[in-house]
Amino acid sequence: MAYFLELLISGALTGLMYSLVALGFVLIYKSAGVPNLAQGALVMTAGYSVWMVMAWGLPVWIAIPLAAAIMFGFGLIVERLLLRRMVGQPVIMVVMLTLGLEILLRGLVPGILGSTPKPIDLGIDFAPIIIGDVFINRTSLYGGIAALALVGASLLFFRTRLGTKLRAVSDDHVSSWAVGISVERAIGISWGLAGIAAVVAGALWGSSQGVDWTLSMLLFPAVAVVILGGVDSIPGVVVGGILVGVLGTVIPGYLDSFVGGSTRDVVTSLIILLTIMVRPFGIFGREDIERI
Amino acid sequence: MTGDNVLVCDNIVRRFGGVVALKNVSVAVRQGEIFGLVGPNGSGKTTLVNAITGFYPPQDGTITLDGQKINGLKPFRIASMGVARTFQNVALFHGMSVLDNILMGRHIFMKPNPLASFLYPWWAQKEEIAHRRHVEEVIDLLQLAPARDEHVDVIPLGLQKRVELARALCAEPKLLVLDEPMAGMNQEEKEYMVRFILDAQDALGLTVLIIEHHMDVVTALCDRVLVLNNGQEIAQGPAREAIADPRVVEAYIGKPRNAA
Amino acid sequence: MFYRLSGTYHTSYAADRKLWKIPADRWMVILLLILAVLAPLYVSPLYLGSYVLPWVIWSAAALSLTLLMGLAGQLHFGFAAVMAIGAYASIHLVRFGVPFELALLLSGLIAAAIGTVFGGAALRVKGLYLVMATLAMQYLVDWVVVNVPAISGGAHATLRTPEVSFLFVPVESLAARYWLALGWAVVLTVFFMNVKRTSFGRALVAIRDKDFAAAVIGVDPFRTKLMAFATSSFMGGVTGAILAYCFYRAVTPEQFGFNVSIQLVAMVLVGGLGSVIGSWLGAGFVLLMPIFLTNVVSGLAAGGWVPVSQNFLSHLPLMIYGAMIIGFLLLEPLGLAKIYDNIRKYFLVWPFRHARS
Amino acid sequence: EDIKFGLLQDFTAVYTFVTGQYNQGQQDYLALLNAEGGIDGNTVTAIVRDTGNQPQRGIEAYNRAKEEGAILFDFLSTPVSAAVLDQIQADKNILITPAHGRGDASDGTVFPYVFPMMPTYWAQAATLIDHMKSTDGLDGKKIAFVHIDSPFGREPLPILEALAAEEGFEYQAFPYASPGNEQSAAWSEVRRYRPDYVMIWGAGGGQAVSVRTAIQNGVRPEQIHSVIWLAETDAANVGPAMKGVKRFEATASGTEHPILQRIQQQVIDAGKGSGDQANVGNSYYNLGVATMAIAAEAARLGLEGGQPLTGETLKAGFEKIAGYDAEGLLPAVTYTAEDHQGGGAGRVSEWDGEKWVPVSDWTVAYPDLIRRVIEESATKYKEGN
Amino acid sequence: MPALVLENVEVIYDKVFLAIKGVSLEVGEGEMVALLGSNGAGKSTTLKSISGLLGPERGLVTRGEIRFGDRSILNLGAPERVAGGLVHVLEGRRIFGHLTPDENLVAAYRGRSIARFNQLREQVYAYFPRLKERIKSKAGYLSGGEQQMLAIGRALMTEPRLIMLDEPSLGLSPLLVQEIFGIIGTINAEQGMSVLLVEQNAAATLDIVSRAYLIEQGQVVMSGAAEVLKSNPDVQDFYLGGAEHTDYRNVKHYRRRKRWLA
Ligand SMILES: Nc1ncnc2c1ncn2[C@@H]1O[C@H](COP(=O)(O)OP(=O)(O)OP(=O)(O)O)[C@@H](O)[C@H]1O
Ligand SMILES: Nc1ncnc2c1ncn2[C@@H]1O[C@H](COP(=O)(O)OP(=O)(O)OP(=O)(O)O)[C@@H](O)[C@H]1O
Ligand SMILES: [Mg+2]
Ligand SMILES: [Mg+2]
Repeated sequence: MAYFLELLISGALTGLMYSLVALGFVLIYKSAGVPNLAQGALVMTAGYSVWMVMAWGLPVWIAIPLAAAIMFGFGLIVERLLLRRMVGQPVIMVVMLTLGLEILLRGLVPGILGSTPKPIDLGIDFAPIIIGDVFINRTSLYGGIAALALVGASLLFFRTRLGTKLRAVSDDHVSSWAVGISVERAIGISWGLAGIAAVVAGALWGSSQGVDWTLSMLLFPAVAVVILGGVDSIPGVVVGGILVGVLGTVIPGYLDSFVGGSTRDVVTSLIILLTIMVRPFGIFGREDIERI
Repeated sequence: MTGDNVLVCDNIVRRFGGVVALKNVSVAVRQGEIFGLVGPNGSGKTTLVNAITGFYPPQDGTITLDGQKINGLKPFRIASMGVARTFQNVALFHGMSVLDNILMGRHIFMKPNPLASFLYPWWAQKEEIAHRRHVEEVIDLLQLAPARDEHVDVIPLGLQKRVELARALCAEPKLLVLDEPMAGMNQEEKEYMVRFILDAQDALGLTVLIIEHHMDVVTALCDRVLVLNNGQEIAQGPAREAIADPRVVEAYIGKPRNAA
Repeated sequence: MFYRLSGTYHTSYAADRKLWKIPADRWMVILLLILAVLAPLYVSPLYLGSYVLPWVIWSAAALSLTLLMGLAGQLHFGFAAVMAIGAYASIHLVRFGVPFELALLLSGLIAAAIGTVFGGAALRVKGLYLVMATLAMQYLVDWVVVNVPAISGGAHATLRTPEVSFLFVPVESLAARYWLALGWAVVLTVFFMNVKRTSFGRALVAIRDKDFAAAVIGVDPFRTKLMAFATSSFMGGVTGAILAYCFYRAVTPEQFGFNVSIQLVAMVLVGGLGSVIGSWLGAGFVLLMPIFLTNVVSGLAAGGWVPVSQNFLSHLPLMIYGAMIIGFLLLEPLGLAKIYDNIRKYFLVWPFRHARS
Repeated sequence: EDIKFGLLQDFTAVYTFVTGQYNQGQQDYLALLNAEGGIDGNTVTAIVRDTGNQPQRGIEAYNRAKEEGAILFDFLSTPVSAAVLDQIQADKNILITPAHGRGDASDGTVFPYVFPMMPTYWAQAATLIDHMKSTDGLDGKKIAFVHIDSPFGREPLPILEALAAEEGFEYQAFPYASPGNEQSAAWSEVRRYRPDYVMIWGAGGGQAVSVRTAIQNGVRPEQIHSVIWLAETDAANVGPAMKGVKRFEATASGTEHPILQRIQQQVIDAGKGSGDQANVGNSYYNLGVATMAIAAEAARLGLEGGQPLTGETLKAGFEKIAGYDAEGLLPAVTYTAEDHQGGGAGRVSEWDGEKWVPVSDWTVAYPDLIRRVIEESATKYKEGN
Repeated sequence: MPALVLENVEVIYDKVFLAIKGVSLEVGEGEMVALLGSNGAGKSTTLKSISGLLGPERGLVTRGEIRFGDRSILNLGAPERVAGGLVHVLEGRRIFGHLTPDENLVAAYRGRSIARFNQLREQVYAYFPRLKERIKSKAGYLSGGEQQMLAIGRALMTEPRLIMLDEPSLGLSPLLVQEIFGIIGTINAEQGMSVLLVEQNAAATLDIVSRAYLIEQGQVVMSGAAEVLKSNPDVQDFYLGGAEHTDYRNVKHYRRRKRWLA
């Protein structure tokens, strides 16, 4: 029972850690209407920038906001240099652009800053929190809390007028322009925000596995989260994250020793397939409006 | 001109969530007639047509085509039973040329399969060419020849609507359903379009169900009309009479602003 | 100007349906084909074996995928898994004693069957969701291959291709392997062009463009999409087998991993969706560009031209490659095929600047 | 005359955690060699290229380097090595697969041109087991084997299986999904298994996660024994908690060995180093140095067969190496026509918070068992796979 | 002083396709002007060149000059033109389907003052009381007429000095067409807003505008006061349906060519 509880809790927390990555994806989708395949690379870049800033000797509580500022600026730059020209183009082209960006970043950042894993020390205690026979990993716990906080903040943000404008942009670029919304700025802001979310994700994941390009592979679990929760749903990030994390931990926790292999990715894949078959738009996702 | 009923809708009900888009609508369209469907925006005209063509199967009521019950069938089944339609918001295949779009109308007569495309034997070629002949006839009928090789998304809306009509005609339907074929056209183009519909009806012996907001066209073209409002019938009968009904005038036509 | 549309009028429907309506195009295709067939005679083994051969095979793969992505509009991010199924199936079949020719066919059918099951599962959805469903397929197939030693070839997960001959010619020498691959790629190319001009291809495009409008003229969306998945997976499966026998000759799971799927998608997109010429150009670009850049960069480094670290140098091709993809999209979003088309159009209407004015 | 080695490695994908330092060590050693006059007057040039761990690019890079005259190749990538294996043998060129690639390639009768050069994963596992035995005995003990779920991760299983019977211990395997950045489920299970020893078998970032999660689950650092892929970068990553963790090593680390001293003087101080100075003396750097030292020795002996050096004479040179220890950097290695592993000696070292300190001598653990496994597997390969 | 001036504007799509050539027109301050023409004549293209929305369609103004007020706007981006007081109601409505009508209005409001926003919103709801009833549902599910109202209302939220409407009566019932034309007239009269109206419904349009331009195949072929145009026999034939009621069943199959004597 304690084993089950432990798997449940650590699964939920791990899932929330994935949510951190997923959140950036949703932010961009919800406000620019683009599935951002470079979100993983953004997390990697953020991880590197946290490491870089800390390597200057700055303490964590300055380093993270500073890295957040860098990444926000980076988001703005991406918009200015690249996405600005793509307004009104078919989504698949923009997706492809994000793929190109992912490749570029994966070359550029480790190329300049080095490709051996870099440490980030957030000063999180190693000793787990122990309740009964249940061990809880502190990094994941803080990650989970950070995820919930960021999700809450994002929810509030989309209530504001700026948030509404961003949602309008995701609906229709051209008509947003026609009523004077600066699509460019909206996209810039959404990338900037995704960059900030990436900093939190990059710092926490980087502190546990080291910062190198493999951080960008977090995209896949994150996208699974997003599919389950709904691509444009912020609460979906939490629910989807917890589900992916819990199922991907609890089931392998019982199954792996029988199968003799890790079944986590199998479980995740099956979750995705089932979601898509049963509820194509995820738990909270919006359905496409198609008037015939 | 009148004969048996081609299409009979009996007590159709269709809801979307809380909205009842059609409330017990009944209608019978006779062989060879042009039947108009009018009513204010959002009154359920397109929904009725969608119910007939299988997109939004009615939750209650029955639809029969030539005596066969068709509600519950998938759109492509209904299509192959002889119902063709056009859409309110032009629904052409924008990745294709005009010609290919119209050729698509012959789909129900072809049996596309990868193996045949792969080997592409001479009889398949002959078949393609035979269909092409038919298509060219329709192109001639609708005077689309100059635009034949254009990409559909660069030709003007009026032409697009005509292409859509051509695509529907190529299926040699028993019942042709037109959803606002003349929206966005000027006088001249409207006249052409009416002419085309009449010509097609003459040439192919069609039964037509048409939704239209241009009253002059409706009165000139339709034998009978059904007027819907809020998903309910408010008048039905010969065009001029139904449109003169005070309820229809109040809900739909409005008083002429300046009688001049 | 020899390369002109003017003066070429069609007097019969059959003529209008020709694949290459302009004589100059026809001649060019024939010339290219002859050059391609004779390549082993004048291309050095290095270039034939490590550039031309993989290019031909990956073009076939890109053609298979673009049938699904370009014509039918169904995104597929797990196509490498489809190819893996074909590759592994063909090897095990041959080991089982099935003649190679038949094994190729069967491996295609097996890939088609499995590919269609996953495609079918995903048919209710489009776009990103389909991407994820096919990605799940990639993971599942990967997992099975890695975790079932009987499939992957024992503890080292390496499976060597047995010696085979195709129509009594041993698939052994580089030239023989090249011709087999070229033959398959040409077959696929012709097939693809036939599909594009027949009702099957039109139905696929119709489903892609407006599924409801396709339904209303009698296209069964479900069946058509399934057929698209089946056809494309068949093509991909056989291509996977060809890749195994003609190029790698020893298969490992990494050869069909997730990043390979992504590369395939990039080939299709960079080339231009649904285009034959685009598949060839896109495959060449995505496959050869990083290699080319690596060689250029290391050449420069060897000459002492770039005084930077080894780490930076080795990442440079990745950066340039990413930047080039981005550059293409910014300058010509419709892919290499569109660039080709623009150039061609320019000559077609030369000396005029605009098509209608 | 110019001897060319193709160091066509993965700088950008899966092996980035090691390639940079490893390749730097290789290049620096070659620079030293050339600065000291080369091999009998022949200089050795490295052809360095990135393969991105893609078999396709590996094949191209191989063909190109072959064209340029390279006779020895090091891909430092299991899939690339596997993809070129057959061709390289057909071309009679040398493939070295130090610390990666297939273990059965140690059988020189089946793989005449492949040199694993150093202890295979099987030998590594055996050495670790042997060390556990030497510290506190193995009878009735429980070993948790936590590994990445891939062929590489599963490689030691037959050794564990065989030794468990022989030594009377119990073991259980705990796989985690690749790439290993998240392993909590596996370690929750490990904790409940209450192992006496833990063996971790992964690479890259996953190793730091393993150590971290192990410690978080109450495993003491001293209990943790790692495959060769655990180095200074991982220690920096995990932090002070890593003190006490043990790993297998095939070469010494640190800068106090004569070769490294000379590299420092003649290469680094002369400004001819190929990378960040701070890496000199790191485990992976020294591993790279050792591979090139052995290869150079082989080339020297091979040249006794006359100029120019070819794959075949180089192979002969390798097989003449006997008792070479690179001035103490290595255990003495001896290659024969049958044994391309070079004996399989290794040792265990421990992280003391600053550096790796050896805690055992160079030993060859369970040589008969290892040889048996190698031959069995090689026979299977010969029979068609 | 004219609010909007186009001089010799030429637009090319896709670098090759010449859509309009040398279009010149003027809209005076507070004036209501119509742009008529058959399908594909280039009306929408003209409007897009004014509002700066050609980019996404790969179109480009290659020649000519567009001035709004006293400055050239050719180099401005679309949002800046809106900020300058120019708004374009696109053909085919294109409201934000996933937003509610109210959010559509919020998204279009550019200023900061909440009071002003509420005032504008009330004004829109006063013009279009129907919208208020559907305030909660997603705009994508509104009926065609309601969406058109929302599109116009949304444009009004930007406080324009000139509003351009592209086929506002498209697909609307006769009653709604009257209503919308009435409201356009009211807006023009009450707020002194200039209006540039593209319409197919020439009869109704020429009733409310003061001047009109006739555009065919990318060129302005006729212009003048509404009355003058109305009495032109060609305009009557091709746009107004000859006399008031055409006998559709007996229209000629082939017609004489248009011959514009602009
Ligand atoms: N897919 C749908 N989901 C929810 N509601 C819908 C859907 N389709 C139509 N409706 C609702 O059903 C009602 C009838 O719509 P319908 O499109 O049939 O009107 P219409 O008579 O065709 O109007 P118009 O003349 O504007 O085309 C409207 O209130 C509309 O909002
Ligand atoms: N994106 C585009 N690419 C290429 N050609 C285009 C594009 N958009 C429009 N055209 C062409 O430009 C010409 C003018 O089109 P425009 O949309 O301005 O006409 P319109 O007068 O508004 O017609 P409608 O009444 O159909 O709305 C047409 O011939 C059309 O085919
Ligand atoms: Mg309708
Ligand atoms: Mg228009």
